[in-house]
Amino acid sequence: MTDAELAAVVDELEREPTGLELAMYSVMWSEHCSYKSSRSHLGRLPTEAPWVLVGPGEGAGVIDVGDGLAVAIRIESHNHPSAVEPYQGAATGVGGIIRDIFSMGARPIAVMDPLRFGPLDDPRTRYLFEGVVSGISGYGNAVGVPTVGGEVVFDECYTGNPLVNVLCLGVLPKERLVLARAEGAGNLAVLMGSSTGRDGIGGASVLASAGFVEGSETKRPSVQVGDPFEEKKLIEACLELLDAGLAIGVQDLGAAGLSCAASETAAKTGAGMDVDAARVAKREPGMNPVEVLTSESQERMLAIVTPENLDEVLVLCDRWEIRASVVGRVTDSGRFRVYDGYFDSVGVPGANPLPPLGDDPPEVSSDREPVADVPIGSLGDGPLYHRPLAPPDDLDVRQAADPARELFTRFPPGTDLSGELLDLLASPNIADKSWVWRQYDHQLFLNTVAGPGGDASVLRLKETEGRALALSVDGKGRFAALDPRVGAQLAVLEAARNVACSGARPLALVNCLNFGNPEHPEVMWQFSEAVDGMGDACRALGIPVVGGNVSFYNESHGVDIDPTPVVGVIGLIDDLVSPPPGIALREGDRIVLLGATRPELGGSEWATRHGMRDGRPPVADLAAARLLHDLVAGLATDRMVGGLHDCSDGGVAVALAEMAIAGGVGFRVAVGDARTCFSESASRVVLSVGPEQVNEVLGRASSAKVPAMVLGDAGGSDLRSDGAFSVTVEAAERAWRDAIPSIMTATSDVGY
Amino acid sequence: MSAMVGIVQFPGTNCELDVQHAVEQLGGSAKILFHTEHDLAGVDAVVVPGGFAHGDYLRTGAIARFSPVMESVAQLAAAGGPVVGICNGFQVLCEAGLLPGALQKNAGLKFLCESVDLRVESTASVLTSQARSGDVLRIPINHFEGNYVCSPETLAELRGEDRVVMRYVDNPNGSLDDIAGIRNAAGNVVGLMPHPERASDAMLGSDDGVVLLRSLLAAATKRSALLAS
Amino acid sequence: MARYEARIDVSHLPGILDPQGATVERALPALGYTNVTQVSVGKSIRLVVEAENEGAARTQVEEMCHRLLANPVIEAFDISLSELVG
Amino acid sequence: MARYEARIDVSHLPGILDPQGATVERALPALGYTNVTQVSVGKSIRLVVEAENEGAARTQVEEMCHRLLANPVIEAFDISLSELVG
Ligand SMILES: Nc1ncnc2c1ncn2[C@@H]1O[C@H](COP(=O)(O)OP(=O)(O)O)[C@@H](O)[C@H]1O
Ligand SMILES: [Mg+2]
Repeated sequence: MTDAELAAVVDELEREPTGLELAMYSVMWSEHCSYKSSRSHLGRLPTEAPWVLVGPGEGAGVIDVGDGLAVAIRIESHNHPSAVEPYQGAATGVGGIIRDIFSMGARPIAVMDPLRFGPLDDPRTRYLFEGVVSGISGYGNAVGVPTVGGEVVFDECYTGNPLVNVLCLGVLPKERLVLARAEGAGNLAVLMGSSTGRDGIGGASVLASAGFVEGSETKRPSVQVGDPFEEKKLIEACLELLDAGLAIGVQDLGAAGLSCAASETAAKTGAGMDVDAARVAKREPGMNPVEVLTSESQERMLAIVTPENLDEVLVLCDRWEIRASVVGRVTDSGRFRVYDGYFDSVGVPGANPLPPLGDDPPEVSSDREPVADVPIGSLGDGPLYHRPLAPPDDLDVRQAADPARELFTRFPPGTDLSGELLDLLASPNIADKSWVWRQYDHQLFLNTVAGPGGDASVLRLKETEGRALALSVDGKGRFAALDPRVGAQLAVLEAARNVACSGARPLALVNCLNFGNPEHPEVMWQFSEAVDGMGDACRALGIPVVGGNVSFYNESHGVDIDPTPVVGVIGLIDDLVSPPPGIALREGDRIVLLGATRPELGGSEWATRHGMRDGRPPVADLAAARLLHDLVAGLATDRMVGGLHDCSDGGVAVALAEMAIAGGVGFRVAVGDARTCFSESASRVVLSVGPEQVNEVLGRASSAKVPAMVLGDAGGSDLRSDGAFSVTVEAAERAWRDAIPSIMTATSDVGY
Repeated sequence: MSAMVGIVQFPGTNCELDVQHAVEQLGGSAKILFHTEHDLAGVDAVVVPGGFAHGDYLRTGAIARFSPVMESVAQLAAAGGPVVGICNGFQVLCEAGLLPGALQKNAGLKFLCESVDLRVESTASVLTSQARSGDVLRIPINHFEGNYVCSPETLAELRGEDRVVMRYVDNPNGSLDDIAGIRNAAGNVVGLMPHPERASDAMLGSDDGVVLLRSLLAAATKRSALLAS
Repeated sequence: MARYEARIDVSHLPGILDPQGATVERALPALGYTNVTQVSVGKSIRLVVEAENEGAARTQVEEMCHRLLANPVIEAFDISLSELVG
Repeated sequence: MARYEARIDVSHLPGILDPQGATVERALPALGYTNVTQVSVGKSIRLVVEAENEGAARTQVEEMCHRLLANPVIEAFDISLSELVG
């Protein structure tokens, strides 16, 4: 906490804060909890649409998907904890995001995990990659929420600071929607779930709001261990509570623990809240109120219940074998007060309870003076910063480079690019990710019509007549480094394009904004640009932003990561009668490319593999994108194609190769020279079209004003582009499939 | 009245509603049996479904097998009633001693969620009566502990008595003798690691599991008729 | 009544494959440890039991091992007890 | 060169949640064991190492614990060594 912030606290209280008050303000006013550097920018994002039931600012965004059903969605980062302890960091990230979803009354049905690491040739990176994936697998599978898709990117800028983002989606009958609200003086706050330990104390502020120094011992005590079994029971108990109408609201305990959860629920209604630290079940004896109120122990929820319902609530919790105790009471004081020994076990204030077994009697129990007493809104009303913005000094120089020109000199027309293609397919960024997602239960609930491995994941909604959701997560850090505004737009375009490929129309977007140190004006400039770019793209496509998360201080040794806005787009398919076409090429089909190809190699995978990180990112033509998405969604819905695939990393050559591998069939096409083979021009989709449907497809494209070109035909056992490359499907598949497993097994030198 | 399949739910179980959905899609009836229940009233067959009963802590199935409901399941099994354990349910049945052997961590020490090919080896079980021996079914697995082990004597017995119900065509987890599922001597108790309910709808990629679920429904119906007469 | 700390070592029965031990053993040479063999990974359980005397404590812990803490089909166990004073 | 058997006991650092231990502890009363507390579940690793002498063996096992066998962020370890004869 800065001196100015401390002065603001003294102003607010008109006295010096107590130790507990100071601790609460310092976690609640941390960057992580208060968004003090980002709030002034986030207002520029569009958030409204008729189907948005709950926008940003609550536990999760909620949208109406029809048939009486709503969907809750949210994304969060757990970058810093995962850098300290990858398994538990990732595991508790999954646990946290799932709690956000069921606290809204939604049953969590899917997780997605956009991940970023340094290059895999570094042993520490392999250790982090292995640990993070096992953590997501270990927690997600056991808690019973399938991980249906995600993203893995390897780039040197993440070596010291990996990114672990997790998205969760839940469904709920519209009438079960609850907002975490504490209303009605005399109502009780019941703490459910795990006991409160010293783990994670100061976690939010310490880990997420300061630069991460590798191997820093001091951060270790705050490592939290996830308990997916406890969380599974909490999901069932909380949903049953809400179904039975036994709770007015439930709130998860996340960053800043009980101080945040208890004060926030009451602040939203203008009520007050008294909390008794002595009533909180503690894991270790001798914990003081500061530790109790700021602990970030996992798997805890706070339910607001009426005194009449208390017994039934306790019985229900007992049936699910979870601990539950009254720890607070709603008041109309407008204050957040913490006592240490004030309630009896049913929440009657003024009693002098026995301390929990093993604890010494609280020293201040008898005088019943609060150990903290603050205006309830003030904790959540942190400072607001307008930090200085400035583009990086080297931006002009970086943008002036043109890798296309240089690569064209090195690989003039006529060069055999077969080796280049195989090398790209074996790049961990492009290679098969099934080593990752095979470790995730991606099928639970029998909804997964299209799981990981294609463009968007498609989940049917069994509760409806044929509705389905399509989901995709994407981030384009390298493009954003070259132009954060365009990079953010390209991320939105790619996610929306993936969703369109399954025949869905986009409904909403959530974002996770991973940036460096906000005290660097370059980082704040990148942030501001990215917010504007994202806003523009969302407006152009008509997609409201229903939630987000900001993660700053992603840096190591003073070097910031590339700005990495990650987005998740959710789309709706109205009537899913059969699985969407998928990405496989079909023998005998014609191959059609939609969208315009330009020699755009700045920030591309191919250029990066040749050591060129500079240039300009591809153009993000928002209007053209919208036309393409509408056309593609229609073609997919009407089953006009046998297969279709979004064209992104590695360009059209890689997209075609992936389609060939999926279909087990080769192709013969003409895609031009190196610049067009591997260009990453945005807003392109490759189609596999039955010969009898080609004319209609081309006709539809032309009336939609989308450029379309027949590239060639599917068939045979070779991938061939005249004058460019020729490799067997088998060789391509081997390069693509073996890359990650062979790195991960040949070098099982992982250690702590 | 159609036969009723009871599906056991321990804390941590997560496939109970999936099994119920698949059974109901096939026209069967199913209800959830909470682990604290002693009484299987009205149930003609029991499925112990997949998931992570009690978090899989200590050992998979170790704590679950002491649940009150398991006593009744053992009685049903002893009386010849159909009892099928899928994945975590298989692990629970082994711990409970209703099936021999145990399931250890996969040889690769990784959780595996993928479709595998299974060869039907024995049709003398409530789960495979409608399949043909030698049929190859494509059904997803979803486990960390699917690596079947038992003593050499037990293995000899399983082989000698045609009690290996299904084998992996391409062993994914190091399982002894490629075992994916086994049965008791009478054939009314079966455990298997793969999830037939996940292969019960072409929309999800495969309906090869339907023949197994139909076999189970047929066994339940037979038992219900037997009890009625 | 006295209190005893039990430390229970649960290991694989001989002849039962130990996938974790095998994996660790395979990983060691890459880390430069070429002189390590016979790696096995089991469980170590600690608990405190209240009993009349050490004999009673041991009997109970043994029973708990047979019933719950170890699986006799694949595991062996070894118990060491020490009295807690104060 | 001598051969030593190392028995390594890996346990949770104090204050770090042990969900397995807690779950086992909660299950025991239903089995009739109401006198058991402080259950924790850790790992027990055995291996055989060849070394010049006990000191060298211990140094190496300690290093292996730090690097691979235990996770120093959340786990503590305890090594006991005994020389194997013959
Ligand atoms: N971390 C991950 N978890 C789960 N699925 C993943 C993960 N990474 C990649 N995938 C899946 O692999 C497929 C390919 O990923 P990617 O190459 O990022 O797709 P795209 O380029 O179309 O965005 C997708 O279906 C994606 O969901
Ligand atoms: Mg894609």
